[in-house]
Amino acid sequence: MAYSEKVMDHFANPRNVGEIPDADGVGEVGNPKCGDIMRMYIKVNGDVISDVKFKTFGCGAAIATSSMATELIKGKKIEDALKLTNKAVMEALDGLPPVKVHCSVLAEQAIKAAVSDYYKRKGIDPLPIVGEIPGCESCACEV
Amino acid sequence: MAYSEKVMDHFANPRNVGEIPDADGVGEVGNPKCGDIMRMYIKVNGDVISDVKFKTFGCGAAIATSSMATELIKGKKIEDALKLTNKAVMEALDGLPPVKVHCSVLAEQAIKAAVSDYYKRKGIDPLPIVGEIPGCESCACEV
Amino acid sequence: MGRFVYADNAATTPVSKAVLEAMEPFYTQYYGNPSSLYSVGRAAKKPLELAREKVAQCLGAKPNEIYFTSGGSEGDNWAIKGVAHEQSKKGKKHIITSKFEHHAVLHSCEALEREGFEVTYLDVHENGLVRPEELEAAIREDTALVTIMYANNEIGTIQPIPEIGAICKKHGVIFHTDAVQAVGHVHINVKEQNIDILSLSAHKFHGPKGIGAIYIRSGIRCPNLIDGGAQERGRRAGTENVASIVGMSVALEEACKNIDANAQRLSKMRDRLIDGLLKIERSRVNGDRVKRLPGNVNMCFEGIEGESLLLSLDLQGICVSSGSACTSGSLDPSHVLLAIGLPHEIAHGSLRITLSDQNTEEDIDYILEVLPPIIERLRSMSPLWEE
Amino acid sequence: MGRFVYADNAATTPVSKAVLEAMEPFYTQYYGNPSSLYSVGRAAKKPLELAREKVAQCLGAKPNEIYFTSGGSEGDNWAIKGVAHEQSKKGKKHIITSKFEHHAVLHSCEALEREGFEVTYLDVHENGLVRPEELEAAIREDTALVTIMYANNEIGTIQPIPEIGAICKKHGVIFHTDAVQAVGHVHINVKEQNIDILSLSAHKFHGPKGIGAIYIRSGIRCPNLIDGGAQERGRRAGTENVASIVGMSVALEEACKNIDANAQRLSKMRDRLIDGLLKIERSRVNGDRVKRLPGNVNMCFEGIEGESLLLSLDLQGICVSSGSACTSGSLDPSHVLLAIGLPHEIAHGSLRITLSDQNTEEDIDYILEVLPPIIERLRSMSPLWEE
Ligand SMILES: Cc1ncc(COP(=O)(O)O)c(C=O)c1O
Ligand SMILES: Cc1ncc(COP(=O)(O)O)c(C=O)c1O
Ligand code: FES
Ligand code: FES
Repeated sequence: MAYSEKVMDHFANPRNVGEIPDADGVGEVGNPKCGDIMRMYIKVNGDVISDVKFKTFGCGAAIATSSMATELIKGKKIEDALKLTNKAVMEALDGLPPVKVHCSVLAEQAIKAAVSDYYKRKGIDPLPIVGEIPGCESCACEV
Repeated sequence: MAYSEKVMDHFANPRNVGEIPDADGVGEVGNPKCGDIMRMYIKVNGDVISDVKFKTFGCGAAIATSSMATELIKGKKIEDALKLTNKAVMEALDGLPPVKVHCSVLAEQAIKAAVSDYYKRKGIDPLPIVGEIPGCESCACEV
Repeated sequence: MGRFVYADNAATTPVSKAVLEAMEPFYTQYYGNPSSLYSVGRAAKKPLELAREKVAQCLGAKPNEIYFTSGGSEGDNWAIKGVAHEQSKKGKKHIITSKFEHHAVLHSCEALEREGFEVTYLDVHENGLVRPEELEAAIREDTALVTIMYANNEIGTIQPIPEIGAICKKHGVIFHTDAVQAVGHVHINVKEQNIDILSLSAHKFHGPKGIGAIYIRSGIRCPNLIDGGAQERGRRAGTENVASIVGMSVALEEACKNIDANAQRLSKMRDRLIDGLLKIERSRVNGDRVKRLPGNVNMCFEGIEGESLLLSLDLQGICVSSGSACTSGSLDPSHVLLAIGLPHEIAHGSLRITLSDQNTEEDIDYILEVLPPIIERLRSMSPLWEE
Repeated sequence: MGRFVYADNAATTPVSKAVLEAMEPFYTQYYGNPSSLYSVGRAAKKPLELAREKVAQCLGAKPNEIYFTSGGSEGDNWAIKGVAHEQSKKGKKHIITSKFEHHAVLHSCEALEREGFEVTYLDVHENGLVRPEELEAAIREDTALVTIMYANNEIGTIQPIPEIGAICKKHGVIFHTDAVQAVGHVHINVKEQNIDILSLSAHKFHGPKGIGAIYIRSGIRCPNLIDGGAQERGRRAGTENVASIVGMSVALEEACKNIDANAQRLSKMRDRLIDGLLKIERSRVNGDRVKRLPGNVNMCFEGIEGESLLLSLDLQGICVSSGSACTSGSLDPSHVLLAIGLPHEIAHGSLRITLSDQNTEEDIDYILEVLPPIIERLRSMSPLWEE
């Protein structure tokens, strides 16, 4: 198992780390038991994600995928952000070791969770827009 | 498994190799199937073994023990020659590897067989003097 | 990057110069097959038997009780599966081990469970120590084998081996110990400590990888794991890895010669490191602080995850581990830390620093300088950390 | 003593300079555990995977079908015992092998017989070759495994592997071959030849001792022999012997690169040696003269015993063997020579000369000069020899 240079760069110098105290949506996925938690904060301006920040407890890949995912959706329309797949995150990072694929899934889900929260706060049912966000059961690990 | 210098010396320069055409006694022990045959020729003068020669088909230890055994009995009285044990042959050779102990047994037996033959030719029953000479069944090898 | 500090000596160690020099002639000069009768064969056979004597001496065993293996895993598999299969002929199909053995032991036990053996996994409690009285209570009529590691590879706790040996002897049960982490680091005497079978691996004491040995008390039946040629008195087939065997024996001799001096020096360094790191808030030491290997530091820092910690340290030139090397790549937290009762989220944040005689006080200074700010930074990024 | 000629390359080979140089950095520089994430660990992991690719390429396999072992014996045990145990779950408890396999195969089969498996030992006839039609006839509904060596280690005969592979494929039986003597010496392609499992050992082609590899076709179930850590994708536990693995891959690459040139040169030397020695009266070649390894000479000389022959040659600086290295110390004549129908007394008088690319025409001259008088001398001392 070895990380790409891109992964190491995003791990060593993660972009968009932190909190947004007055966030419009906050999503948290993962489980401390499996050793990964991502929390994402978004600020929405119209239909655009004007700012995004994250806090992650997890391995190098978890931190790097969080960082890359925030980069990829920052300034994007919500509908485009929702199209971001874990595959796109992985590709942007020049790949991940097989055991670490789930981290990129987590990043994808964290964004969706934050957007869901945003809609909920606005009184809109997120389900038809964002879809189901699978829990930890989607990964192989036994919690 | 390694041979002592003495063994290698007696293997490389065996003493008393050959035949005695007019031998007074000839004994052969061993079995081609197990890879060792010793044939010993003795010349007897009074009660003394005045000459001895051997021919051996066998491993390095078989040749060396044949050589050493002939050295040890040459010029000895028959009764002393019969007292020669395989242990004495081994000791004179500074030891043998465990799997090669049977070769020294063979040398002891070859002498006894030659002496038996000598008595038989003289019309004397060798059994009370020389004793039983065990055959190949005394060694571990399956023939 | 300033300094380079290798402090993962429980994972593996560099081969020392003396060891490498001892090995080299066997590749190109005395390359003969030690079973061969001619000169270059004999030239390989003698050092092989000398190496066996050295290893035996370091363990208090007889040379003919030592068999060379390809490492600790092979030794553990051979001992456990071999004894179990042999004893099962007498209807004994129960094995006692502990919850935090190395996977070479645990997975061997699991393989036997699939064959119908029953395994008792002893608790190791909060301090990471098996309790002899609990072991004794677990022994049954049909117990075939007790296998308890000498020292744990993650938290370094040293088990009460002489007590366990005495109990096994009293009950007539065969006792195997995986001493991979202990050999060369603590005093071992298989006779005095009533050990029947012991496995060791060279690369944990500056020997090469891929070579080890097993001590099997004479008279103990333990059928072969690897059948074939007549090497190792017919009990372990395969052309002998003479170079590595000689290397191992030189490394072990060196380690045993300096065992007390090394232990004293390392445990001082270890304690200074632990005390220094304990100043970090919400940190803890894992495993008994006294009954532990001289070079072992194992700590947890709440709110952070181990891999990101070790990657951060690597970026600063420090090589350490989180969990054990052979399970990295796994997502599960260390079974060792769970066994001593840590909750999952804390077990994920563990760090193992293992020192060898090649480490210096300056290495400790450097770790103590570099580690706290890394933890602070990772905690600042962690959603689990709220000050 | 004039010359020194090492001509027992089937027993083992010297490690080449290039191989040793490739190994050294992994002892003192890239010594990290390849499972470790930090720099010195990664520095060991990459060459490990590169070595796997090289080995795979030489066999026509995929890298993820290669697992590193401690040598040929381990590979044979793993393949045979593993497949047998797996297949027995489906009630298949019959194994087909030949009468003259290496002991690593034969003794593995015998261990299985003691567990209740049934083994058919195919005849190898006077020329030392298994007959495909006899193999096919031996296959039954409950055949779990066919294991036939690629080339014999004593008499060097090369078995009809592609034919055997095709038959096994047709009948859906798993086919293992012990290719320890063949790899690096003859062209092997596991896919084209329908080989499911193949074991090899590095020290037969100028690699180090104590390291080998096994190819297991993806999809073939072969449970672990050595359980434990997650190395080798969970199928062979133990910290990887990186130095030796890299050494093996370099040696194999070298051997395969020169395979045709070496084969051509060696078989010419071999034939000259055989023809020269056949001039000795009552001598014979053992095994097919055409379907044999390029460097293998195996002959019997009536009236003399093998060990005294090889000791005499050793005194003249020539290293050769009688029987195989791993059975020396045994008093029984070679099971291989008995299998091709030689009577015991002749089988005792065998001589194996095995050449490698490091041998020269001068070596052949020297053997041809030295050997005949030795035979004459031994015969003159032999009670079995009457002219
Ligand atoms: C045909 C054959 N199989 C297996 C082996 C065993 O290999 P190793 O000694 O590397 O275990 C050998 C040689 O020793 C051999 O010649
Ligand atoms: C306690 C323990 N047992 C067994 C092993 C396995 O040893 P090896 O990797 O040499 O097979 C290790 C280390 O890897 C260990 O630490
Ligand atoms: S959230 Fe990390 S594996 Fe389940
Ligand atoms: S005569 Fe040699 S072993 Fe029987």
